Amino acid sequence: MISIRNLCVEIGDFNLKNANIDVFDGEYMVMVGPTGAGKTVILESIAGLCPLTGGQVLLRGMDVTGLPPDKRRISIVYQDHALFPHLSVQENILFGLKVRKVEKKEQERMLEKVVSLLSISSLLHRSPPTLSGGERQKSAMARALCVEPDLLLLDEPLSALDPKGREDVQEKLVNIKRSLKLTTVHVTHDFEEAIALGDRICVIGEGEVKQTGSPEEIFRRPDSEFVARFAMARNIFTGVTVVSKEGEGCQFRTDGVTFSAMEGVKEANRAVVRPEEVVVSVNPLEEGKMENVFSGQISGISDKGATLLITVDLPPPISILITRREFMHLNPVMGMMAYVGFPASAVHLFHENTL
Amino acid sequence: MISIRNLCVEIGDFNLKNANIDVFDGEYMVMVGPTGAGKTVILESIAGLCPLTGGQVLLRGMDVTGLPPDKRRISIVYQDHALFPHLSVQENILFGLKVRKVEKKEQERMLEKVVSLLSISSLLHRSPPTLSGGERQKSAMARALCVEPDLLLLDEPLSALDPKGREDVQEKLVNIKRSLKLTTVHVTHDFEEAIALGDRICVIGEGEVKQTGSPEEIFRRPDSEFVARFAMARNIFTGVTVVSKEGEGCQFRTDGVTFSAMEGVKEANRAVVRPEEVVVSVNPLEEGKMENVFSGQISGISDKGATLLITVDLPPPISILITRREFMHLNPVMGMMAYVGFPASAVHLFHENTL
Amino acid sequence: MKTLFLLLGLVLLAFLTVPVAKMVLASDPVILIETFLDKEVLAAIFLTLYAALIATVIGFIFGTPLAYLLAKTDFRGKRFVEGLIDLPLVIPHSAAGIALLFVFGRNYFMGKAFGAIGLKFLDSLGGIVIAMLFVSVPFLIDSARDGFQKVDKRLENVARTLGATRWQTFLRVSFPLAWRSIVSGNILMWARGISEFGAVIIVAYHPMTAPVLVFERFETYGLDYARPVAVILILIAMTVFVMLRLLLYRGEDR
Amino acid sequence: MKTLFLLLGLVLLAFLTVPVAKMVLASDPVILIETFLDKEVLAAIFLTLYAALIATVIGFIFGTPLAYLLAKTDFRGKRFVEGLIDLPLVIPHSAAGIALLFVFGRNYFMGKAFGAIGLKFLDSLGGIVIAMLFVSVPFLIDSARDGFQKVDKRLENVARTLGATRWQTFLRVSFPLAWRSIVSGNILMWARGISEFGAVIIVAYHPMTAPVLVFERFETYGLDYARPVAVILILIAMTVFVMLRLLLYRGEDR
Repeated sequence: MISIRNLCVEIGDFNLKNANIDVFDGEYMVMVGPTGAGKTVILESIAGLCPLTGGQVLLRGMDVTGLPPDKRRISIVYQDHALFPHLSVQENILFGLKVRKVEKKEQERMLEKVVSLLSISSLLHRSPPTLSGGERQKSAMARALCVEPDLLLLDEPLSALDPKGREDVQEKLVNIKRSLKLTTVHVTHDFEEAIALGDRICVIGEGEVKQTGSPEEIFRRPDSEFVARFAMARNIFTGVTVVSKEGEGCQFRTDGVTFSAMEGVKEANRAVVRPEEVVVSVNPLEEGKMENVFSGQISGISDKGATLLITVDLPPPISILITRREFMHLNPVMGMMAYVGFPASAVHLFHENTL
Repeated sequence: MISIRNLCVEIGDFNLKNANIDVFDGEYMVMVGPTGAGKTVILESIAGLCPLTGGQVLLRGMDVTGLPPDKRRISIVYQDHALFPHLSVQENILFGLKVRKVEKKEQERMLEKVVSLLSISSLLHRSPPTLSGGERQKSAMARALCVEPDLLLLDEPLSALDPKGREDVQEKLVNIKRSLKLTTVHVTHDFEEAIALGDRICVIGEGEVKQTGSPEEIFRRPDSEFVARFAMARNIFTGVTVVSKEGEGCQFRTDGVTFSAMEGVKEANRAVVRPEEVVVSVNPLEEGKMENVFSGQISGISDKGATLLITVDLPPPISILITRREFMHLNPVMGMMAYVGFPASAVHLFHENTL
Repeated sequence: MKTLFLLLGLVLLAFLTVPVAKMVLASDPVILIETFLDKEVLAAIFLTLYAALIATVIGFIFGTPLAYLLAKTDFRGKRFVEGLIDLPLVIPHSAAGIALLFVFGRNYFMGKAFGAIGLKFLDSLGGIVIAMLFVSVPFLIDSARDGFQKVDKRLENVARTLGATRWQTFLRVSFPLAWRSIVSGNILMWARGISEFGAVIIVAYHPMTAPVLVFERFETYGLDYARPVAVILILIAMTVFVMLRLLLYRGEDR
Repeated sequence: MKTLFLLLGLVLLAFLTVPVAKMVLASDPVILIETFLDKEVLAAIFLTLYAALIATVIGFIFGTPLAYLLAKTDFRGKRFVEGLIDLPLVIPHSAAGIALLFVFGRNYFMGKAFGAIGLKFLDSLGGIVIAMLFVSVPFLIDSARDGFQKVDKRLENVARTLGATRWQTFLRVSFPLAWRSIVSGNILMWARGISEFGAVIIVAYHPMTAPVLVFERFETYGLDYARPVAVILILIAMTVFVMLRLLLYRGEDR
């Protein structure tokens, strides 16, 4: 397990305060946050490449904070341009074994292993500047794996690639995850990527760790507005919680309407309803099937191609994500009356500190 | 109207051949293509900022190919960093009027107009390096509009912005589009952005114009594999067309299954079915409602957060886009039997040149 | 590794600074002031500063446009031209002085032409200026070129589309944005001009510039008489250089 | 605008090249060959090339580590150190020669120390080398520093995480990637060393280097006798410089 304890880093404008992150053995952790949130700096701190202003990094219980990067057995793969341009792909991959003076036979064995894992045997004698983005990324991954690290750090491994390269590299990442069970920390600004790959997700923003949990947790049970917005949970309502008498379930009152929720959260002042969990119809919805049924005027239709967002004013506006198939069936028009419904389980409450 | 006729540009590796594009007066044209497709070069050619190896640019019927950029009345807004750093925002906005020696009163009138249109009155006395990305972009747009151009060129105006800035700037773009009815060419690599903003879309790729048409056309009736892939129409089948006897409707045969389509295309050898137009169910679908009904095994489930992609092997694999709401209702499991259906109108045929 | 590198680096730094520092610090202030007030020394220093200033102004007028063209346009043989500009860095300055005399000397070509309008170069202010210009203008051109290169092409493009002519774009965008590098190039050129010796001594032994005076005193009276003049010259050159550099760097985070 | 700029630029280019070209082209090949075979000239040229080479080697050994530290580490007073390195560019070379004598002269400090082991600097090869080193090592340091700065920090980071020590990272990544700039700096330093005149003439009038010989012939016999030596010196310096530069730029698109 790798543990980051009270990590503090200050570099120029960037300032990270008291970050605590645990990554379990064999886990694939995706750290996600907006561009400029300092994700690369966190990776470099873990690898020992940038000076800490405070905190510790523990690798399998051992404090490695004072160790130089070459003694940590932590490999890093940068977003782009990180292959040695003066060496061939094969020399790049063997770099780590050569500087560690591993014997020739062992070098060959490891080379063969990573090359077949990443299917890059045809690239070995090419020079990095002649490679495509995806080929470069795979070569850099091979180089990182060749030294058999205890921890693999991936810095936006898919962001600089075109769709084709991205698909290919993503597939290789899944391969590695399945076959090596290597502890991995992958940082990205792309929430979809995090959902698709992460065993767990850690959201970074505004210089701190905002929330850590399973994709499901982050996605459906954000505990701050920042995470909710980042996870594209468009419908965030401000209001007050009224615990119902029976003790099970509770009510959330906002802007003239009241939602039924499953579980109460102490002093919750925000409710989130994900736009893809809401049903919209031009005909009245069957009561009883869903706890929350409202009607209102359609005040917005935004086309995203495969999907569309419909906004209905309850009066508080609520966005509903529908596919084009549903859209064509529904055929909504601006200003038209529409009925929306969602179960109590779709309402997630949390408490946001507002000063 | 602006017409680009047989435009050829060669700069370094980049090579654009015989591009023909027409943009009508007051139209908002979005030019979309992968990164590196040379979209910026096309804009610079239109503005007269880069030498052509062939072709003409016609502005309202007049050949402007030989005119220097300062005589064309074409404004360009670059993706980022294009404000003059040594001038305040106000000086930036007035730059064009000052060099044209427009009188002070007129300068003030125009300044007020663009400032209120973009709501940037609070920024006027700030220095560009202190602005956020969105503020910079709005200031650059104000500067471009202040000279009342005949044509506005926007180079990836939203790509460098964080989600908040992007929403703000996109709203301003819609404002400009509505209130000024200015002929605009907007280039982007983001297909969703193109769909959301474009009156028409022009797809650029592999050094040529691939297809031009309404968003609906590009999205649902691509005429090449390149455009189909770029529009994320995941299901592209290779096969042969068999025109049915009655003359209305036709059949497309691929890999053991036959699709019914609405309209035949001569020698069509590709069929596209958009993943969001397919219905998937674990129960047999009602026959007669849809022309194409199949069943097969679920061979893939890919989580994208708000939406998921389900792959069913017909035998040829077909992907279906569903929302999380539908997913929870369906509850599919890998290897399970599933039924898929889509109307004949969802099958689009085209002819792909294969050499 | 750092220790070894630091050690090697410090030895070199010491080699570069100790002689100068020792000479300056070991000088008797009274003798320095006396030397400074010596009419011959004062005249030489004034002449040096003045001639270098003229050379720099000429270099600025002719060199800035060349720097702009090298930074912003592409043409066949550009690298060749860049090589030509670095020529004075490579040519021995005494040989450069000979070459200049061969064109600007009384009996040659330009010398005759300018002689007809009363301007002579051999042993005159004019000669000092051309010698200084020849050896120090590459510093100005290189620095200004770097400055123009750093100006984003897109800023100039935007200015053009907004209606600015080439001239307006140069005056309102390129030049102001490259200003720092241009000033820095001017300072460096001036400082190099002040310190020029080899080409100047050939073209104009008289009137005597300060570096030539140092040499003359050394040759005629020996080290101890040359030293105070050398110290004063070094102090002046360094003060000007450091002051202007600080002024320029202030507020810039590099 | 372009026309005016081109005109101004061409005037300056002509000023820089015509004197040199005219002198070279107007020389009688027979006299050139005769001069070249003159024992005194040949010895001076050989001495110049040799001394500049030694200075460059010393500069490489001590200057490369300093360049690396300046490029890759941050410390208080870094800008001050950078200023110190540019000192020799600003100080008049005749004054620099005096300063060097003041430390390395027979009766001074280092002069005495080295004298004890039989190494003397005044009027000797050793003196020529330190004079050349002093005035030309900034060129090497500046160029090597730029080269190291261009090496992506992340490449060095990756090397470290793969298990390379600081030394290995320097030898296998930073140095090979900065190689071009370092070689280029060495060439420039060598060329500057060959052409040095002001500092050398003070520290070591004898044995005579080629630039000093040009001056001496000019002073003693006049322009016509100095010219062939100057031409030969210019030709040698330029040939070496151009050849090595072409070699270096080949295959690089800048």
